[in-house]
Amino acid sequence: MRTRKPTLIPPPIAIFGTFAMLLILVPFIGLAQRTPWGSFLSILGESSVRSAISLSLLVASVSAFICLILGLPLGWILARSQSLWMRLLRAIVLLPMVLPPVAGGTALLFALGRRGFVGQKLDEWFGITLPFTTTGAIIAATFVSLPFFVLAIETSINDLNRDFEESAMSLGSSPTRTFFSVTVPLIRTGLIAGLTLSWARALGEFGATITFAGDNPGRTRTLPLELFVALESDPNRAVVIGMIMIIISLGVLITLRGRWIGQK
Amino acid sequence: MRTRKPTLIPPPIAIFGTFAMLLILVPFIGLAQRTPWGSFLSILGESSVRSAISLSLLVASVSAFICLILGLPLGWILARSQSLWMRLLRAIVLLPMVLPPVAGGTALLFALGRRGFVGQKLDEWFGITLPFTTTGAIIAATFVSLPFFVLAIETSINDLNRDFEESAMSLGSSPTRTFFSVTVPLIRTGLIAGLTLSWARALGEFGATITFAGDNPGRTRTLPLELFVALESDPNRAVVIGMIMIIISLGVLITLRGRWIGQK
Amino acid sequence: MSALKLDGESVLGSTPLEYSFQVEEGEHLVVIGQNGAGKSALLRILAGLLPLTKGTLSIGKQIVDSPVENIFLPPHKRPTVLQLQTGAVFPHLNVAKNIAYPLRQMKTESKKIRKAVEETLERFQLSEIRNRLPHTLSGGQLSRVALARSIAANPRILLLDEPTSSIDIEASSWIDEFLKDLRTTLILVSHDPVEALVIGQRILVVDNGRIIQKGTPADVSTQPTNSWVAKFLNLNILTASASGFEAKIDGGGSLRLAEKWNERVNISFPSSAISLYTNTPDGSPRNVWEVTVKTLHSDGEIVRVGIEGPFKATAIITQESLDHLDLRLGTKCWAAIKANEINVTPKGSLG
Amino acid sequence: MSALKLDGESVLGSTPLEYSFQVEEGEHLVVIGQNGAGKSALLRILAGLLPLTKGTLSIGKQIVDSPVENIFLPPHKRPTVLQLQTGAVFPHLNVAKNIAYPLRQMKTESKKIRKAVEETLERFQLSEIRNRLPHTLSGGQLSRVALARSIAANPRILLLDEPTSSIDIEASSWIDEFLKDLRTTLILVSHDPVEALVIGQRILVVDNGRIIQKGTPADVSTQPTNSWVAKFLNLNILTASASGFEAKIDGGGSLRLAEKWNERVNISFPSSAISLYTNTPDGSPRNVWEVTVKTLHSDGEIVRVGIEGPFKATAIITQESLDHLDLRLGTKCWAAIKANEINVTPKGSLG
Amino acid sequence: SQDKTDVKIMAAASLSDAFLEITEAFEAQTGLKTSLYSAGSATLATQIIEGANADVIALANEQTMDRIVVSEQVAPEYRIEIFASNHLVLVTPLGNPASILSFADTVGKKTAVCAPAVPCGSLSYAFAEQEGIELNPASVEPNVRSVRTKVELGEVDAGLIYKTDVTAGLEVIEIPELESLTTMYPIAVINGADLTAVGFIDFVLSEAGQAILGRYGFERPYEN
Ligand SMILES: Nc1ncnc2c1ncn2[C@@H]1O[C@H](COP(=O)(O)OP(=O)(O)OP(=O)(O)O)[C@@H](O)[C@H]1O
Ligand SMILES: Nc1ncnc2c1ncn2[C@@H]1O[C@H](COP(=O)(O)OP(=O)(O)OP(=O)(O)O)[C@@H](O)[C@H]1O
Ligand SMILES: [Mg+2]
Ligand SMILES: [Mg+2]
Repeated sequence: MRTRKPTLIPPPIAIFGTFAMLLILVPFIGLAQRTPWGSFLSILGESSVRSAISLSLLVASVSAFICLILGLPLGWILARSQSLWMRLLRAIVLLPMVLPPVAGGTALLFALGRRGFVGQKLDEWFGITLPFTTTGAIIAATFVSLPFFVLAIETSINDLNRDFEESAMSLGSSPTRTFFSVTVPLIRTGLIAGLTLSWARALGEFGATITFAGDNPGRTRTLPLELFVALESDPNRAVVIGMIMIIISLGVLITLRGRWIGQK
Repeated sequence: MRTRKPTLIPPPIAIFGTFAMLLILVPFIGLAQRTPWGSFLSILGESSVRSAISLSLLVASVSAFICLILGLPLGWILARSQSLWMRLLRAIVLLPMVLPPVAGGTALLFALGRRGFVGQKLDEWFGITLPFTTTGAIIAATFVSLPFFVLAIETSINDLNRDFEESAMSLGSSPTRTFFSVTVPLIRTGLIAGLTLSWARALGEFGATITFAGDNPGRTRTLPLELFVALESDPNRAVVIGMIMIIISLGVLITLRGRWIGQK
Repeated sequence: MSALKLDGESVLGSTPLEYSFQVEEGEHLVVIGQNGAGKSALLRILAGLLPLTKGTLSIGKQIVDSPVENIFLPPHKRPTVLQLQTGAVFPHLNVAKNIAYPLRQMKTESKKIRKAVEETLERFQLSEIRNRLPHTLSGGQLSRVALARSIAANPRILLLDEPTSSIDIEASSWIDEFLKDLRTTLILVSHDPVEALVIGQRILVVDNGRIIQKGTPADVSTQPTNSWVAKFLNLNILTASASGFEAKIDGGGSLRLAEKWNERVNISFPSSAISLYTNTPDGSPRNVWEVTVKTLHSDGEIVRVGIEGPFKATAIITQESLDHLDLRLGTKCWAAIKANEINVTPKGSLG
Repeated sequence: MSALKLDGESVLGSTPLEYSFQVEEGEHLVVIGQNGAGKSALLRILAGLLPLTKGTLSIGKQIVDSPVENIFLPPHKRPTVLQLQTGAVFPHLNVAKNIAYPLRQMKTESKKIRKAVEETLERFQLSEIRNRLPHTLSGGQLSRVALARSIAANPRILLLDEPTSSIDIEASSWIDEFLKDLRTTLILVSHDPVEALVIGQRILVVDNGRIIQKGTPADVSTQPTNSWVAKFLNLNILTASASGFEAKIDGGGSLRLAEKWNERVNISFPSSAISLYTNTPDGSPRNVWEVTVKTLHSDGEIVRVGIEGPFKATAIITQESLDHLDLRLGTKCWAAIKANEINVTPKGSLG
Repeated sequence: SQDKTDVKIMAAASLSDAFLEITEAFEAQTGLKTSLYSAGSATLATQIIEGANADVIALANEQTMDRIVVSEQVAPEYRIEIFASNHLVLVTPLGNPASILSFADTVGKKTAVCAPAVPCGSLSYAFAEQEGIELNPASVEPNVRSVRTKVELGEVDAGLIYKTDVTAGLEVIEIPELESLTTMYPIAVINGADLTAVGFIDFVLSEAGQAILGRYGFERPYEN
């Protein structure tokens, strides 16, 4: 907005806000303290870790992209449709968050596994099986991160002043064009928040992935799975992998979100 | 807003939106199909399940409330502060999402456990140990769900028209009063979304809880822990517990969110 | 055939709305009325943002809204463009892109779009701020962008909701001129009497969700339904060709102006600015002409006198003056008006 | 001592701003200027929403903004209330609660708050919609709520940014009256000449982020710096006690009115409505009085004549008339104005 | 599916390191290509029951294998082999801060054990009953790993974990009675697998395979 004196943070807000920040920060300080930094570079250099990093980035990014394509329309419908059914749908959308990921992965197997009521048909008709493939890992990650994205979009659209869309339509823009040329740009902040949330959630996804997509180096073994395996055998290695995840996501989030928000 | 013809959903939006809905819905249909409904009531009647239900609701609700108290100020600070450090803090806030919950739980132990650099002091000075207590479970749940809440708030505040706050201040309202009397009511939609997300996330929390707070019936054994143990030993029982979680959360979400949104 | 015909009902919250009127092709209709009367609601109905609950709305030959027949043409398919009272300039597009927006929707060639945008920017004095985003504009600048965008859209029927309310007087006076000369069918909501009379070929008075009066400015101003309307309309408007200090009124007669003009002009002056005399007056009023009293409408203490000489006009005088001058229907007398009382605006040219 | 004194600079985007002026306790200052001139920016500086980059702003004895001294009093601690151009009525509070908002901030007793809110609702004709939420209000109703809220706040210095721009003429005319009589120090931005002259005890003309003229309406209107200002100010304003058709002007003289009044009134008429005669005229103008020419300012084709009789006024006539009447400084002549040209509004009473 | 591996092996997470080495040795010896999937035993079982396309499955307990058998996913023409065994040990954090020298010392101290529903838990509870001690753990964990984490970090004073899960961050308290309570690691061929799968099982049971398992702390089955 306009130039102004830097906002002064009122004391109560500063105190509680700092406390919140500490709650988040302190565990990571704990993690950093316990990190055997000496072995950091050698673990980072391992080819299995390298491949897990690139697989993780791929899965998280593709999954965030799918969230965008599928979640944007769904968020719009949930925000705009006034039918009573929407209340139920709105609650259902959140279910993948409520169920622990391992259980979510099991549900995915029940539906999309080779014996699942949808997976069966996929296999019969198209010869597609999803478990144990990168596609499966992406589906698992998308399943758990879609709710965040949809809710972020729904919220932003709910808060939108309808004047702009009404004007656009009166100026001759069809509902679809209005959606892309007015609604989407105006909910930009919410969209970025949704993308960030779903990307971050997908990056950290473990339970549903291991259950639905299994653990296969190079295809489904993302960093969280690598971390899990390490937890079983070599906790120090696990800590290093955790630090790697943290550093990567900090890097990505600072660069991209900083840029997006900065452009505003 | 104003009365109008029910919004027509443009076809491409309807198609993609339906697809998104299916991606979320289908696994739950799979789950429902496999549920041994015959044993549903008997499992629901078990005292351990009952106590897990009430503990889960307690932990999720208290944790959502803490998110509100801590996350609201933090979201405000992140949205309003223009310092360069904010870019880093904004990324850090998301870290609990990025790290798989088990790793997050380990980090919590490193910091707040009996030997953790903060936990040690808590133990020495106040005789407080957090692991194996309900407080510990609440902390674990809050740790993993705070990012959603903070991001929802930050986004809403970013989108807020500053005219209202500026007017409030010019009308004699201090920054703190303005925050509570103008900012908070105006970001109501985002606030509710944030509460919903963090409540749902806390309800489904498993990894960080088991790692940090352990599994102690009546104190830390929430539904996801009950479900996980069942998954290891008796999958049918696990499916029933999953259904219980789904039904409870649908009930809560439909009732509360429906009411909140309806009031608008 | 009328350009637009509405005879229907709707409701806004708990306010019932009921309108019945029509607009001819190319006609300029001005909607006036108190705050909350239902002016904006009327435009929303026409644009398709507020559906009818009863009755019919047709645009040209086409029925566009009729609940009985289950017809409802959505806003983007109607040949109307509604400029909302808030302007609704898109916050994510700069000034030039806002203006280009409606043209983009019509699949106009990009070259033509560029040209049209350029012209519009020029016309509305927005060239300097063409690349600025809306949040960096002043209130009046925003209003100009909104209006420029509506004009650039060039629809068959233009619906404007108080477009000049925060525009400065100089700009709003040429904008009014511009709108007056627009050949598009225009429905304009206004709180400004001068604007209403300059632009309005017909006036629609709305109150309480209903139309309480409709007619030409002359009709409405000589027989206003209530004091609010009477107060609103207190102007005479003429068109003329000016050369030097003289303006030749279309249809006959001429008036002396305070400044030199050499073009087609619009002339306006308050009805109350006309003085009536029984003998030729001598003084600063430069314009004196002979008239016959054609109508007399008394409203308690003031009287609206319809006078006809080389051209028609309405004079407002007190009952006392009327008695003193002993005016009756058919009385011949002198009308006078000072050159400075005459407001002149060029016709056709802008800025 | 002045109520407010500003001598400083700031910047909005790339527009440099520089203002220097002061306002006396209880004075009413009207800020006029073209769109984008920097009127809103000026109010934002005064309210503390836009800090100075140079110079000093003091309110009463207190320096409230001075970058050199590193003083900056935040908005809520200043005895000012700024009504933004957008109104900014809180969307989550109903009409009554919006109006109560500033009173709540002052820890007024809730009984007193209730009473003040009740009065304000009544005065601004908002009682019927007191429980409605802003999104169910019309544009003009919103403006009324915004103004009602600012008035209820009752600050030491009231800053209003085009408060009546979407309010209907009847309401805006009594609102102007109300503001005129307000004893609070008032700084008002307006595009409406009548409003500016009714309310403004002094006029500040802003252009391009600077003050290009300041002075009393009389000063500014007799010697406008440019044609924009000249066009803007074309009114005489007087106060009087009316009884029946006669208004006794404060300070001497009287004018005949078109309607009966029996109270203290404000009287306004366009400068161009005054006709000057060398001999007593006979006709519908009910008001004729003898005057002496005191000032003469020619602006090409029109002349502003400062006349003094029982009261002072400005007449605008053409150069041609001037030559014809052979007016010079000191010439005695007759001034005439029709009763209908005189705009009368009651002083003090409302609605 | 169209992947080119000859043997797809699923192994419980606790076996993953040992099996990685075994598969490498197997590939070296036979020239066949293998791929290894690991997850918790229960997860693997669910995956198999839901039709996962695997040839061999090696689990950390027999109960879970029973689920697969019940679902008729195991090739009936081949026996389910027990290829390794494991037993519990009592561990304390480094330095043994609670000075625990015997199982009886854990009474009144903070302990962590596996939940009775999972194999390591049923062993723990069976042992406690055998010793006549009532377990009153601070936490009943769903798996060995989380018991270990709690002991390592000193959240509890002692815990019962598998011998193979002991790390350098723990102290082991020698309790001979524990060695008799073992858990068995079964391996089986899944329906539809070809003979190479049997070959892999044979390799695991061979001297070379057993040597690798031994290096990771697993004991040979029925050794005692
Ligand atoms: N955030 C900003 N960034 C850049 N320029 C700005 C910004 N805000 C306002 N301006 C410019 O500053 C100048 C003064 O703006 P201001 O709002 O004070 O105008 P104004 O006199 O109130 O005009 P109006 O009558 O249209 O309301 C304008 O030219 C405007 O475009
Ligand atoms: N959503 C709504 N719910 C209830 N009442 C509404 C709603 N929107 C508008 N109204 C009411 O409908 C009436 C007509 O509103 P409208 O906006 O058409 O007024 P208007 O004539 O444009 O007034 P203005 O001159 O103030 O803009 C008003 O009384 C208003 O309060
Ligand atoms: Mg309106
Ligand atoms: Mg302004």
